[in-house]
Amino acid sequence: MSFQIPIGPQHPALKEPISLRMTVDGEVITDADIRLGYNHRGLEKLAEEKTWVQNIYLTERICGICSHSHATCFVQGVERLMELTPPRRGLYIRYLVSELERVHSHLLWLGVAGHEAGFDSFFMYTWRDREIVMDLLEMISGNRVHYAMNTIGGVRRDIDAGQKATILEGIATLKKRSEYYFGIGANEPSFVARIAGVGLLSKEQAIALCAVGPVARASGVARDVRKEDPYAVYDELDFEVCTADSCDVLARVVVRVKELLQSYRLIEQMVKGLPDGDIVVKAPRKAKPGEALSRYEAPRGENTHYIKSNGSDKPERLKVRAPTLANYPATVVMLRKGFIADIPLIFAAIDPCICCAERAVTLISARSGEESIVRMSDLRRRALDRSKYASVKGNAVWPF
Amino acid sequence: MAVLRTLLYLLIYPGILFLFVYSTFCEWFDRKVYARLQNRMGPTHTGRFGLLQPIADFFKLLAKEDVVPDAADKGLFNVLPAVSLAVVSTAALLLPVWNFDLARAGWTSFSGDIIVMLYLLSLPTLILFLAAWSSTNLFSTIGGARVLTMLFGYEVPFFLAVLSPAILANSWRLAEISAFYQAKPLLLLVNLLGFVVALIAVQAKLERTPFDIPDAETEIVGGTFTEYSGKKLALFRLTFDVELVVASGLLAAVFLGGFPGGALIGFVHFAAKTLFVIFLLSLIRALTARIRIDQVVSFAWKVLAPLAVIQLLATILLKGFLS
Amino acid sequence: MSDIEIVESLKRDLGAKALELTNPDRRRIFLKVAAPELVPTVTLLRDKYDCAYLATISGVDKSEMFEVLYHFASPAASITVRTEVPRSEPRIASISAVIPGAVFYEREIQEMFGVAVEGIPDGRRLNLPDDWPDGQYPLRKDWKHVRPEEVIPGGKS
Amino acid sequence: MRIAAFLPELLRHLFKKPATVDYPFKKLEVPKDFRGTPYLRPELCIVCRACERDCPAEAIEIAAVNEAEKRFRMVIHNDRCIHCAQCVDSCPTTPKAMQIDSLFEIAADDRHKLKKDWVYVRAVMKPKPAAPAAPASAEPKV
Repeated sequence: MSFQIPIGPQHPALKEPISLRMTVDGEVITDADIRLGYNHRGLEKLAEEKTWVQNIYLTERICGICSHSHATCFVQGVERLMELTPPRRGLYIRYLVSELERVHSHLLWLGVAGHEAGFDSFFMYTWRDREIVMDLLEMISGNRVHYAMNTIGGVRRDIDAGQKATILEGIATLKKRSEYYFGIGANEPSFVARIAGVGLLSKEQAIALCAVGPVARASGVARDVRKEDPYAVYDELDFEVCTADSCDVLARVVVRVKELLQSYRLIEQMVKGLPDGDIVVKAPRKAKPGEALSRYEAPRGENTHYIKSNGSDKPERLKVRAPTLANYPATVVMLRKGFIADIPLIFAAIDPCICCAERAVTLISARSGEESIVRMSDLRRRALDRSKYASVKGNAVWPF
Repeated sequence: MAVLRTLLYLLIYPGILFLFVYSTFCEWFDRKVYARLQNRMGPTHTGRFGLLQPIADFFKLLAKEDVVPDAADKGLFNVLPAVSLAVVSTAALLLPVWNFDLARAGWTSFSGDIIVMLYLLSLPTLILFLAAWSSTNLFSTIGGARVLTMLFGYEVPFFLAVLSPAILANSWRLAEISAFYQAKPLLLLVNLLGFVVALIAVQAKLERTPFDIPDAETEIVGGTFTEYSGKKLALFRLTFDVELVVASGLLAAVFLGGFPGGALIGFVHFAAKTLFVIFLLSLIRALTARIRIDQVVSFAWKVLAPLAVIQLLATILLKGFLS
Repeated sequence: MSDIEIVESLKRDLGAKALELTNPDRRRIFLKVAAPELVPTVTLLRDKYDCAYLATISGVDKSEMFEVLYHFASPAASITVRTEVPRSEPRIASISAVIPGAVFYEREIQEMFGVAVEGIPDGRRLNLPDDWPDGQYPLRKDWKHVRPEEVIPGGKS
Repeated sequence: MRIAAFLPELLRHLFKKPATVDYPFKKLEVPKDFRGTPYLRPELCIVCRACERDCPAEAIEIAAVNEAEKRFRMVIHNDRCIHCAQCVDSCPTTPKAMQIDSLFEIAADDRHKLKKDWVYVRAVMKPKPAAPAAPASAEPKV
């Protein structure tokens, strides 16, 4: 018996709206299709109407988890266009925050992977310890999610000696905890049974489908912008590109945990080698006409921003490529021949971050199995009809 | 007088009211232990230590809108939650904590009541499957198929594991089995392997991690309960709570030496032993990830069933040796 | 390979086909080819320059022409291939036979700029809704979004 | 592979204090540099409109009430504010006329309640020229 099940746009396994259409035969997936557009905000068009300064905050809001990544990628490009060289202390703080963000994102992902596999204790403990790095970020930047550290020509906030000590202390704890969680993740039989051999993506497929980030590295493709195209401070620092060869979800866990440990090394080096000096240089309001291609290794893979300037205080064109989009074609391949139970794990293994929009809803009629596209207006009308039939309860009143 | 007594028995103690209170308390205990194992708080604010939280949840669900899908088989869909609650409550009446009098076999304690109990504990699983199937949702349908697939996995090891102590005690009556082990507590150790098998099977029966496959929310939304809401969902949740009490009571009666000492002390034994079993179940829940349906079946047949058979063989050999 | 070596090598390989070849920044090479030369150039880049990884495809509206940029990256450098198609007849060949991962970006270019990608295996819309009117291409410069008057629901009006 | 690999860690925490905070009843401290809600110190504002120009969310609106009296009205639309504190960075006066507080429980049931406005007379710039718009960290004053 073959039938289609809709995963999303609203589904407990998905934190953001996306529609995965699975054709399944019993418990086995035979085909998968991805539909995007539920979260599209027209950001590239909007960026053309905003000034360079305003766009820092706009790009920061492309994603909540890797907010610093997009803003940094954008600012790098704009600094190239304006021919600015930020002071070295500013750069160190900027990339210190970006490594802390990688730590927070990977720990978050580790917890989510546990939750998708029904391993809630693992989820609770990794997220508890993720609070350490969240607190560090909060201490440095003032806020937990949108750090707003970047400005054109440097960073906005300095760090002092006390904060440096706190960061080193927190990182030491996290290092111990990460190694412990790696031991748990690799040893708990029920968890390993769920992630080993699931969601295979061969090296050839990963290269052909242009996969990026931990997904590519877990398939043995050593693709890391920090090494390939070392921007700013990364050619002065010592770290390794982590890869794994088993090409499954387990490999993606391994790669991410190894990257965590590399990030701790990077953070220690940056904090200990933090140069003195200014943190920012003054930036002009306008950029010269020209174009820049900015690449940045976000926690999920490579961010690419193409920025074109026409000489005014606004960009002519800003093209944003988030890593998740690059990994979708690979996801479809990974999902095929898997089990229904593997869908959340495989999909979560690319660490999806969904940003796109659609104003139509697909309904599948339970009786006939026919699909119908319902427009938003129809849906609203149906909801109104429904509320008419429902017994009148009056306006909800807060009981207390 | 007899009628009044029976009514009291059915409605107050150990009937509906007591079961409701005790099973919600057990849910609270389970949730609190689970939360503490995860370094969380668990229920805190409703009642002292959040003791009333499960009751509050129950009444909250009762007050919610009750949606019946157009495509559902309405008769079955509506009636099944009540049936399942009735079935597990009936099973609860058979526990040897309120009918420990060996001499007088009544309608709640008779030879063969352990078989009836096992039968009544299997019924909710079938009811869940029917409920899932009658709601005609895709996710429910998958959940229902998973319920049945899993049933074929854990049911046989569970039966074998529970029956081997009965064979050793040479009785099919729960009260007599308990009394046998109360007389010879050392023999309980023989059944340790069976206890472990039964514990894991009960975990699967109650659909708790690592066997919460039929209602795995990250995979198939609500699974069997996707279309259930309001009162019906409340009844299903209560069913699971009561089933938790009954299953842990059964394990305590068979493997942990029952509840000696009359109505009062027996009840203390009952509370302590069921909570111990529930603690173990919570621990299993916190320790593992959810496994896949194919892994459940292969685990049940490749590990659990052989272990149960070994237990059975050991029991039979020991019995021959003892006589 | 250093940037200069890549540029020299590309000059040798492409000859007159390379309409413009610049190296504005460290590890950034911009190459311009005519639209019909696109697929052979991409094949060359993939096979000889290790550019199997396509970062993205961006489009720019230059009023008379649409500029389509293919951002490739190899471990040595990021090579951007740019090509132009006339606004009056916007069509371009699909490179998805050479780079299978390009389909999503081609779908995006197709719906956002209205550049028809010929030979695309999956030509559905990517981001835009199903009831989006045909012939509306939001990233073209002449497509203007009029921001509606802000209406705050509830409360005093 | 170990069976029950997580067991020691779980049992160790069984009787420990939970890591979570009983939020509405107990609160964690807000960090020093927290970016809360922006507010205006009208006696310092020279109406240079730098904040209005740089605000990414267009949440600041300055309008002249009476040009002759140099009387202005500033509205901060906190329902649009994204709390980036760029207005504080852009503000050229010393001390800064734009400030942020460290309140975080700012939800309201009506967006109108979030809008704050000030009507004030434009301040005269001090003879000493204002400090450059260096985005140094601004200390929030509560």
